[in-house]
Amino acid sequence: MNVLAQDPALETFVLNMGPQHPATHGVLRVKLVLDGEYIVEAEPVLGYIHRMHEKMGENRTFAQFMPNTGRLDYLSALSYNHGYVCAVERAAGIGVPERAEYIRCITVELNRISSHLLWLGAYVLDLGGFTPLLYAFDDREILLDLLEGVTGARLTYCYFRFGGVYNDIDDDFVTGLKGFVKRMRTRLPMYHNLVTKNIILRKRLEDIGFITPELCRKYGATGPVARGSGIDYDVRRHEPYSVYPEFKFDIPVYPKGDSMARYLVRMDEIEQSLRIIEQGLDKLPSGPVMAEKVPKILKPPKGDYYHAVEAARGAFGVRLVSDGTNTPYRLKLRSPSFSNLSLFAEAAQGLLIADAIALMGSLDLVIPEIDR
Amino acid sequence: MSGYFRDLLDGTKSLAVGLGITFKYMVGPVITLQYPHQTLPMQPRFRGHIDLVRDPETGTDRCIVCGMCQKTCPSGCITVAGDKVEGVKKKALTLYTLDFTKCSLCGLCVEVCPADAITFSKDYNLAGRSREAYVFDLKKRLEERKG
Amino acid sequence: MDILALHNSLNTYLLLGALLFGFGIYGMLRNRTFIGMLISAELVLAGASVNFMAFNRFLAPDPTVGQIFALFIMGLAAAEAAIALSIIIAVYRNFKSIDTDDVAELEG
Amino acid sequence: MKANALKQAMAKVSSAKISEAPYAAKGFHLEISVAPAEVAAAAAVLDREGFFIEAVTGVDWLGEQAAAEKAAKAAAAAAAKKAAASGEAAPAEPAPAVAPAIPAEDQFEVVYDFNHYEALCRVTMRVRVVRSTPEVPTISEIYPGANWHERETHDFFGIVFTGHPDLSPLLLPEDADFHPLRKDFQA
Amino acid sequence: MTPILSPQGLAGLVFLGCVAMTIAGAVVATNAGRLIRAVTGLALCLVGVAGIYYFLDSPFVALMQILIYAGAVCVTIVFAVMLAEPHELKRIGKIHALAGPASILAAAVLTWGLAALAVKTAWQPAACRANNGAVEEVGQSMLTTYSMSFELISVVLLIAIIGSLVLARAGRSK
Amino acid sequence: MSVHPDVARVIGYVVGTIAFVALNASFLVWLERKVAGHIQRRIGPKEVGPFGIFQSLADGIKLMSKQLIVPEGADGLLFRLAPLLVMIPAVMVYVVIPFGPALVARDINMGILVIFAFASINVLGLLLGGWGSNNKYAVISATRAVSQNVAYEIPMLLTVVTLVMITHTMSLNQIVAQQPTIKDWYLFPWNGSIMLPIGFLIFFICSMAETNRAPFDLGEAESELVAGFHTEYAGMGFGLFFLGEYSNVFVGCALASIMFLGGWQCPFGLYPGVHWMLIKTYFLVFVVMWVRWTYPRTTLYGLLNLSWKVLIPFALLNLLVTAALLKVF
Amino acid sequence: MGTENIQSPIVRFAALDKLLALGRANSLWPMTFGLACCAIEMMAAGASRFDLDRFGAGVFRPAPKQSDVMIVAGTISRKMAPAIQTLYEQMPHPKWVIAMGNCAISGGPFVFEGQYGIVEGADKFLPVDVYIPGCPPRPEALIEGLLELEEKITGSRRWPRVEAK
Repeated sequence: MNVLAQDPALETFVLNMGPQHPATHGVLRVKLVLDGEYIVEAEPVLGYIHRMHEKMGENRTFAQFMPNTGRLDYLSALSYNHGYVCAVERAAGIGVPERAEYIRCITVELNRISSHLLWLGAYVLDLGGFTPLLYAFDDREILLDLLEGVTGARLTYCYFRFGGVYNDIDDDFVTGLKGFVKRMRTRLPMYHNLVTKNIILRKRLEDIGFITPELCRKYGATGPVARGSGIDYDVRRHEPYSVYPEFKFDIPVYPKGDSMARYLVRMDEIEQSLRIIEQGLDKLPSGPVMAEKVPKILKPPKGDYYHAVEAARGAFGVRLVSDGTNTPYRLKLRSPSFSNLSLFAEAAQGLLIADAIALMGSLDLVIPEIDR
Repeated sequence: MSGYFRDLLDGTKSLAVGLGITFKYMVGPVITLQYPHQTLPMQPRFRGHIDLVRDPETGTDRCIVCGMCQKTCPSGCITVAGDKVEGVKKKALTLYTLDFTKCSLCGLCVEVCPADAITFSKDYNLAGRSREAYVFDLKKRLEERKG
Repeated sequence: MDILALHNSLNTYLLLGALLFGFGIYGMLRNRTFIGMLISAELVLAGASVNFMAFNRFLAPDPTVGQIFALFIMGLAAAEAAIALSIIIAVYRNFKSIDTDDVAELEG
Repeated sequence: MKANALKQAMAKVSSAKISEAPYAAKGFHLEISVAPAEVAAAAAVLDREGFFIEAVTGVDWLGEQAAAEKAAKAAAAAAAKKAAASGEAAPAEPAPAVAPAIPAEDQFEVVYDFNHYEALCRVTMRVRVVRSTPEVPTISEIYPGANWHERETHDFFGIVFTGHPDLSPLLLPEDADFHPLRKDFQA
Repeated sequence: MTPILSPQGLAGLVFLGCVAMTIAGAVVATNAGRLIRAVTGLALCLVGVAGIYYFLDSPFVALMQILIYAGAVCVTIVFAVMLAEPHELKRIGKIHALAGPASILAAAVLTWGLAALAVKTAWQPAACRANNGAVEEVGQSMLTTYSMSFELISVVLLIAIIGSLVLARAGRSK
Repeated sequence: MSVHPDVARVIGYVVGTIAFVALNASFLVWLERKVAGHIQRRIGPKEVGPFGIFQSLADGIKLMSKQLIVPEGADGLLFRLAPLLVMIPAVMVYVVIPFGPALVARDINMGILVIFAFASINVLGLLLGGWGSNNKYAVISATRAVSQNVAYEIPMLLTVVTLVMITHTMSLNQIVAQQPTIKDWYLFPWNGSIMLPIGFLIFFICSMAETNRAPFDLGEAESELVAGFHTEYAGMGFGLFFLGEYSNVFVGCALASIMFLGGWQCPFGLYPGVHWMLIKTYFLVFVVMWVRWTYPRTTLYGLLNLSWKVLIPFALLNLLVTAALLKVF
Repeated sequence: MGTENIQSPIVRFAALDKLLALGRANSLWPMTFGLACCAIEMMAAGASRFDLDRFGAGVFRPAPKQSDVMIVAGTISRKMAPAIQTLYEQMPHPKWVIAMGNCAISGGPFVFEGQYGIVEGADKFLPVDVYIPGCPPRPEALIEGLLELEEKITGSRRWPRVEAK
């Protein structure tokens, strides 16, 4: 009808979401170009919590970098601990006793549950429901108490060591964990009744925020985001490490690619993690939790090494370039949320603000891990 | 059309179920720990800031001033100083400061200590009005704890 | 004059109606934007309604007539507002202005 | 095998050198080194083979030249010493086979990590550029996900990805003009 | 003089308040620099008019006035202001030097004429009233005597709705 | 000078109504926090006074003593006017609510209409507040609030019209008088139309949506729009919006209990009075809170879908069925 | 610190001041504002087990205009600092700042020679009232910090002191 009216630039306005905004889970900023409430263009702006992890990796020893890995993604710190120690162990050729590997897997899965629980709560909070967040925190507190009993910290663990774990688990932990698994089995149906089946939530998630497998591949999305698009990719199964081959567990995959699919993937993962924990407790061998011969000062041979683990948000990779000294020459941390967020701009086009928030929440972002 | 009514019915049912769940919790007990009135016992492995261990035999610290903790600390928050004491093999500790505001509670110092002279304290509820209050003189703290 | 008993006199209402009408005319002449003119038109209608209601109260043999007229005027005003506003929006879309003169200039 | 298929497909890219890496020790299966000019072509091959992009990053090899020269000198000195000790005349050809090639200038290395959703095949692609004019063509048109990775690499190393739509700082402040992961960076 | 602190006095006071509100609203509506303020003035004026209707023994019309004018028409106009003028800072343009005084003059003449007419005329009240003008009667006659106009009004409204939908939609690309 | 008793009564009602609105709203705030707390298995306000009952008082004192900021570029007049435009109608509607047989400030025979008329001004307040703040979030939120209000006014009025058809009166006190015991409540299908329970449901949902309560609190969706139309309001400006919201919730529930649950009448015919009115209303208010703390928020299109595809058809059906039944019987 | 710019009230009675202080101290609405790890512990403190709402401090407001206390929970990067400053300036007086966690106090573990990205402590650009050390501090410590702030506002402590064993 009219050229002017069809030019979107004339009817749009820019809305700045963040850097302090309740939906961005921290300090992400998203520049939205809106036409009414429809998003014409979304541009995430990063770097508000850039903490120089990679620089710090270059000027401290291998062991001294451990605490940093717990602060990359503070919600599943142990996965990142795990990825880092695995990479260094691969580089330095350190073996790990089996008991330690089991403990690692158990605690990592426990940490994954706590991360997914927090995501569940925060996601429903994004969608306007406050109560499920606090129910999720209930469960999480029990879990944090368990982990605190082992690792001494509630959130930013620094528990793994090259060649093992810091200290052994005790019977209290085992009985507590069994109780927790039992409790979670009754709580999960409650979450499904309260949240998943809720018509309001279903209307907000179903058929909203599609991500195609091709989009995942082009942007390198991993973890629940990829699995919610029907990509059967999980580092634990695909590229087995630690003692994961010993466990029977399923990789939940939902082919639809909408927000609901990603939601269901994570809910199912909680269940699978419970299975792994149970099996781990059953199979837990006795023995030492530290390898005997771990050199005090690590000097991996020259070259570069890569190790990836399945963190709560996707594949976390560590690329370690060693020059033969006791500090890494270059330490690249490949964080899953970085790739997962990068597809947001394309996936959010044409959505309403409210739907974009449902989409962003379903990516499960932890900003410090993106900004590193 | 039947889909419309099924949706309506299912939706209403799901809403009622949700209300039922929250009502059950509402009449149930609260789980709040009323902090200043009630407290949690800290777990044995809880990591507060580090503290010097008192040697039950000598009644003083066990530190041998080897400086390992200072060297190992990723954030450089430990400063140790000691004097050579005649006759005894180990050095005597004169100063042990911990800048807790830089600490990341990684526990590397405790792990590396050859003399088991430091341990985690159970101070979990620190809060104060100045930043300097958290640069601890651990030797002094040890002495104060005696009294 | 009893200032507190003004509400019992027909003239008060008629004067008020005339005043509102006058304000409406003034606003229509003075304003250059569509919306401003629409607002003034509403004032004119309000002035007319006040007159209707006043006559209805003081003079009419059937006191429902004026009320019904006032209600009809409201209905018309609402319809008018809706139409006028959609025209304004359409004009704005096309000419990026709600200024009456601008439209005239752009029309050619 | 995905690795073999990739090797064959990569044959079209003339400068690509593919070698297999010991997976258990290194954590990746294939190493490809490619000339800067053919990065996009190599990425297109990977794209056709269905790989997804994991990460792009850089490594600053500052001082490599000096180290290599030193090593070469040491090797030469050792050879000379050996020659002197054996009493024979110094060999006419200067470079012994073991001596590393001395790069003409210090270099940046851009490392691309690719992976495959179905097959277990991690691919590390390396590109080397000189430090003075660090320019690599972008692959963000082939892999839009590389956009941010390249921006980040530009932030940290100052490597310019030619053809990139927007190289403004991603993680660093908007007005940042420093490249913190360069080895000669001083805050 | 009616004493202020009596029911009649209080009513008179409230009436004066309504008149003041109406006039103040009208002044704001026609003279405000910003459209949004003009709408606010209009809303104020119309609520004042509603009060006046109340004094004219017609609470029903008064309430409908508030419901329709303040609640619907004014809100619609505010909406239009928001949609059509995002840069509210731009003031209403200057008018021609003569336009101001001319419009004042024209309006004043009209007002004066009407007022004179109103005051000069000797109005004859009706001898008897058919009914007391309650809501029931209004409803009755609306559906009997005036049913034709009632229908017409509803048709007009329907056309207005459809028309505005068509007009407002036409410009959208999606 | 002697004061005419009517004048004294008017003054008494004005003062009493304002005091009741303020106290009631702050009580509701406290109740909301308590209900929310217990639903979430925590305590809620506890340390300020017994059971934390003075919490709202403390909040009020604090809000009143906060600095007032008019944001840069905002229209100062509108910005200050908007909270009043929300608050004044919210107080005005209390005039016609019958709390007891005689406990009503002005029992005019068009009570329902008065409430709807004044409630409609509320929207204007939100709109002007949002626009006056010169904040994009506030503007988006205000437009949302208005489209929501307009959409839900239709089914709500249709339901009320249906009820008025049954009761033959718009006077709230008379409607209450028609429901002396529990079996006469207009909630039940045997009192005029089989659609009455659905009518109640529609009315209740609409009153939640009209007062911008969760799950319809799109205007204040903090995950999308920070704090919605009152993003820029500090101190008492915000406090007035807050009080206005709670006062509107109370009015909505009071209206529902008057129209469907017999208002101040005792369900069993014993001791009617203000206490029954309060019990019924507070129960409905509690349900509103309970709903708020259970569900996530809808989206704008979900909300409009509900209104246009579910509520309005059912309200129309309600109207037609009731009209037919009234004609037949 | 945070109270120096309040316009002086017209009536200045000691009792009124005290009432004001009590009102303010018991209604400290924090801003929903998390930077990093500590934000999760801040959420935990607001959650059922520790329940900040008992002290009237559970109303996390998303808008700075309506909040009284800014809990700086996490590392402040140089890119974020101006935004934090703006947010602080948008808060109406009286307002307070709590630096939660080591990063907010001094930059914490992220301070090293040659660091280029973070601000070493919130008190470099904000008037911090209460410091809560820890990495991250437990929720109890945050409650303790709020109680400390209340003590600072009212001048006395209404709650028992808890000695860590």
